[in-house]
Amino acid sequence: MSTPSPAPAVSPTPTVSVTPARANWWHSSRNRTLLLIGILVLGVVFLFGGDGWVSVLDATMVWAIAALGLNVLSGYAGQISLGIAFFMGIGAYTAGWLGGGPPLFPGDPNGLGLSFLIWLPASGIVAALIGALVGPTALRLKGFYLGIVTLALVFIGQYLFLNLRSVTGGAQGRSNFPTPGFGDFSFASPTTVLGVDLTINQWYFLLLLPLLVIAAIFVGNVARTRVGRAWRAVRDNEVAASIMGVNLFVAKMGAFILSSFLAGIAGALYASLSGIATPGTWNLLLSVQLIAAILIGGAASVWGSILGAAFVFALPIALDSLQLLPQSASSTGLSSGDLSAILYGLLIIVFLLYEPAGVIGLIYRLRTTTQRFEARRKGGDPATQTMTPSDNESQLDVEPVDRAERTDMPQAPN
Amino acid sequence: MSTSSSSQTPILSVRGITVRFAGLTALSEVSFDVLPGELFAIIGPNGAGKTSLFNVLSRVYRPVAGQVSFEGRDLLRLRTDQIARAGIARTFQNLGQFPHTTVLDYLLLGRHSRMKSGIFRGGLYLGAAATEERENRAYCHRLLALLGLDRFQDRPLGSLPFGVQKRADLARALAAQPRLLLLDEPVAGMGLEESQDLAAVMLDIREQLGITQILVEHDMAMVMGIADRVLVLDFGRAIAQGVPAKVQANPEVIKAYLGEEFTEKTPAGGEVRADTNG
Amino acid sequence: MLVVRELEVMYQGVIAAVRGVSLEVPEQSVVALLGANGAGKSTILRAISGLLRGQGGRITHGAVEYDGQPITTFDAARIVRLGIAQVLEGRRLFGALTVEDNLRAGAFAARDNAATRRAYGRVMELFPVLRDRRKSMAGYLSGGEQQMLAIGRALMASPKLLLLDEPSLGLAPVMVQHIGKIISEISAGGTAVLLVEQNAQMALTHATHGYVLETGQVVLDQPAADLLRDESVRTFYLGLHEEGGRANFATLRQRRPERRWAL
Amino acid sequence: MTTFIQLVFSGLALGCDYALIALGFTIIFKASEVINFAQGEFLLVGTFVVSVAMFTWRLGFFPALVIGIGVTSLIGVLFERVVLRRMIGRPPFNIIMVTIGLDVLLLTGVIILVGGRNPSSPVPFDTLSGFSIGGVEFGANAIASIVVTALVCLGLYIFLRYTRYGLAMRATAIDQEAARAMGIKISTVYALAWGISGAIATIGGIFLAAGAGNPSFDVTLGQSALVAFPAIILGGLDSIPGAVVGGIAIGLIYVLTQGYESGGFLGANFHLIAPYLVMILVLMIRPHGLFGTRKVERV
Repeated sequence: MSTPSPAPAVSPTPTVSVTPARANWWHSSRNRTLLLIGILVLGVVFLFGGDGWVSVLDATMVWAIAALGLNVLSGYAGQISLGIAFFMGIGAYTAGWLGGGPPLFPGDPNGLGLSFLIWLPASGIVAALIGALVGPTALRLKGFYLGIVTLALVFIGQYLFLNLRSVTGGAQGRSNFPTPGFGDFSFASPTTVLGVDLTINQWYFLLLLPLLVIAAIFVGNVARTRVGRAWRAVRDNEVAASIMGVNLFVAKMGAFILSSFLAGIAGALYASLSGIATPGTWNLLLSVQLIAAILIGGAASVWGSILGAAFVFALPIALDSLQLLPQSASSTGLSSGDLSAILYGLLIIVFLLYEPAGVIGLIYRLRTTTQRFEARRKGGDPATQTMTPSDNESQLDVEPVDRAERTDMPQAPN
Repeated sequence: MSTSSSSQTPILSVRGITVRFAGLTALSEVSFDVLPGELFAIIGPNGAGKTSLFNVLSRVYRPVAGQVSFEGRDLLRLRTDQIARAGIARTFQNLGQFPHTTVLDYLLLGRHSRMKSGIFRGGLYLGAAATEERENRAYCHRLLALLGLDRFQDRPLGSLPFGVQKRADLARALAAQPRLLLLDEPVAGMGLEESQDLAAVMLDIREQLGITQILVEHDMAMVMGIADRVLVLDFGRAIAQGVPAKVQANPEVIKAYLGEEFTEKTPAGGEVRADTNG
Repeated sequence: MLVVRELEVMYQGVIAAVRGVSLEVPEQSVVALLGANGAGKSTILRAISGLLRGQGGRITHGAVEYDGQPITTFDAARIVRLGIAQVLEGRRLFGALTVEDNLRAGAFAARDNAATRRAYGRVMELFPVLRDRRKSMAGYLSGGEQQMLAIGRALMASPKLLLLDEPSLGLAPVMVQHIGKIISEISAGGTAVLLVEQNAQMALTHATHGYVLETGQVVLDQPAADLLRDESVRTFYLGLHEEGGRANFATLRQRRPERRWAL
Repeated sequence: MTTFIQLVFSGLALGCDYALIALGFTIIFKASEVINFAQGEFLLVGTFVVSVAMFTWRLGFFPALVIGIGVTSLIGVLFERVVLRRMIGRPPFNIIMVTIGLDVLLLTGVIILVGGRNPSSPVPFDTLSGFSIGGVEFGANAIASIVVTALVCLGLYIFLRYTRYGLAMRATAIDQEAARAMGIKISTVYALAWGISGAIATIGGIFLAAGAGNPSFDVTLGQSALVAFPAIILGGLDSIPGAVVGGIAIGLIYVLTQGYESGGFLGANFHLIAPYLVMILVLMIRPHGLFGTRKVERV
């Protein structure tokens, strides 16, 4: 075999062509297109889909914020965590304590009744602070050990939520979580605007969509710049990353804190939306579902987090609504809940086996395939078009990213 | 380039470094100086301790004894990640640690210690953070063009031929604008043309950028061809150091590489400096 | 007995570790495979023994034949049963197991107890030290003892061909000589040896034939005695040679593409 | 004092169940570096099959046990062969998740078959039988679980120490490539590990199901196996004696805290987190557990 000569002869004075630096998540045309399509679809459902579907979208957007948080820690920074449910719980109870009103039921703890502008950020900040507190201990550990310590965090959380009755309401739960609003206006009351009757769910939608977009753009920007690069380097090889100047502690703690912050916000919104939470709400299953969401959607990808949340949380409801099977689980035989559980278990296995980059990787791969097909029809493979004839084509041919993977979390294109 | 007899102050000074793992001595009392702008090579048979020495210099291993000073600073007091900021960059012997990282991102990762923005500023991507990102991208583009890597910039490392990956790794180390560059087997596994090409880059770096380079390499033809001075390790000990021609003729070195019998046919070593014990 | 034809090996689909190597190991011979680190020697041994798979490596071209039978596609277990045993570089003992358990593991592929007993007797004959240390953990042996155990473990499969990777690595000169003698004894006992070595002197003293490898290609192929005399071996190891296909790097200082480093 | 002895005995019996569960994890981890999150559901499936065999098909305890062990081992071996083998070399996170996927499937499968009712606990002795000495109750099944755990440990020891495949498993756990060079088939070793692990899970499951004299069990049985995590961390993921010691220690901690927590300042359910707190404490001091080995990361 001939030795490939990868480096072209360098011209005496290199002509430096500087392609525009596209670091901003928003500046990628693909992201903008996807975002616009997304908003369009959402808009249609919002206006014509009926209240049930809007409520499904609302919940999905909350899960998507939580999934973004988990993706920061596990997808980008590569730290296995089963503890996201714990931080969601912290956020929820912080919101309840700061923003909650008088007890709705006997046994409900009192709330301070503070403004939405305080309790929502505070729920993220308190979760982040607790993340900063446990982080140094947890992040000393790696791989499975970290996973199991964060598993412990979920159980410790449930114990605390059960016993700190003055904030959580104990075993029977808390039902006076605050609803967002400004002054006299509340997102939780149906109102007519410009002749359109907006339901509570639609009002929540108008609040949650911008919040999700902000969170997505923020995470996307971090991921594309200095800190995000450091996270991925830490995920891929800690020693090599630190030799390149990445402070491992700072990088991991940053991811842990941002992740806890987003989880806290999501927890607060979830509690506000559903109006009740018991200690059992923040259980291991919740963490596992979120992990499934980012793996099915696409690890280390903003779109993956959002699509994954839709797959894991909205799909079962969509299946339910088709009413193919009895809903009840009290008799033997297949119920619709069982069907979605089976589907979800199978999806995890099938995606991890055949498309570790998740749904977003699948989309990306389809796009590359169609592009290649198009290009081949026009003559010439885009992957090799730019190569000089001396290049060894077979060696330079692009292998799909997900196939080359060996040592780390699959990374979907952003 | 002047050699060991120079009166220049060394940029890196290693004194009596000893490294042990579970009873096994990987390095024993190794001492040497590297002068500013020098292309210094470390050679030795398999298992002689070359990579261990590199791992001491980049603070991955902690020696049980000895000192290392870089530009007058005590290197052993720094954390691994502070080494980059102190002005030392290193290439890796094994590639494939970052298969999904694109070439451009890899170079930007190399500039990590030269950049500042944190989560908050990066996430908002306004003002200083955006400017910093743009400027650093532009810098990396120029470096890529210089090394003939610009057309690979958006390709994940894992999809590139070995030689290009090696070159990208060197570019990543250079992106940190180091004053000392540690090259861990830069041409291992490469063909002749690729090796020569990279050797030429090393000479350019030395002459035009004035960056001091320390090189661990098995390709003797290359080492002897381009290095200013050579340190030979065997069983964790420094058995010789000096200019290539003298080291090649040193009987200790020949013995270490070829075994006893070959030594007899070698002309006397002349004035080779052979510090057997540090 | 063993014929390797135009072997090409790629790692991870991108790194060409071996680029068209052909070599032969006749019955009962000792063949030395020399070359610097990274030249592809260990890769060739792994390609023969079927251990490439699981290391991310793949034979992309060429063939390995053993007693006239192509074995390129066979898995490692089948190749061991055919009579080819490999001693990996760095000994790779089961450190937490006793010497005896290491030897038992070596006999895993052996077909009958009688053969295992014979092999055990032979190993004890070759390495009497191991008898005294039967019950010790392999990890606590000295470097030389570990190398003997590694060789002994491979011999427990009663191989007809032994692939030996860097047996002198990290050993003191006296021990290197001893291992050299053992290699001669093994081949005298009817087992051919394909020996990968950095210590050219030791290898060529005991070998019948030698190949010198450079960046995955055979550059010298001669009877061992000739190689031992040949100056070119020396030059390969010490980078002295200026001809023979390898261009002189020293001239790079004068002749190299001009490039202006303006950043 | 009577309470204390009673609690220690119950803790020991429970600890033996945990030890069996932990052994199942450890055997798989040692052979293939996979943490099997579905281990709890192996327990559930095994116990469910034994229960069906005993109470629906009216088989005796031992034939039923053999069927249960057969089914769980088969699921383990199939999963290894069909799924895990293709995941070799993938990141640990993905491997954990694949086993979680299996966990969901197994759990749902049992839920569909069980429906609303709880299956009876399939134990060799009547759940209430036993004897008492000086006010301390010694349940027959609790004694059986201690005896059986001891026998399983002994059997495992003999298998690993004296048989050809036991040696192959130990060798593979230390150095996979060197083992392959000896002609050991790694796939056989993996299949063996999953088979043994499934068998042990079934045995652990039936005793855990009977627990403190429960006549029936529900589908959350698998979840209670999560307590084996602190046990294996305590013992070190890759140590077989560590798994046994860790399991017994966690059983004792669990039962003793449960026995003494009522009315205390620690609040409700402290026993659920006590094992985890002990685990975290151990990890703070020894990040690789009490008996585990440290891995070196390389550049």
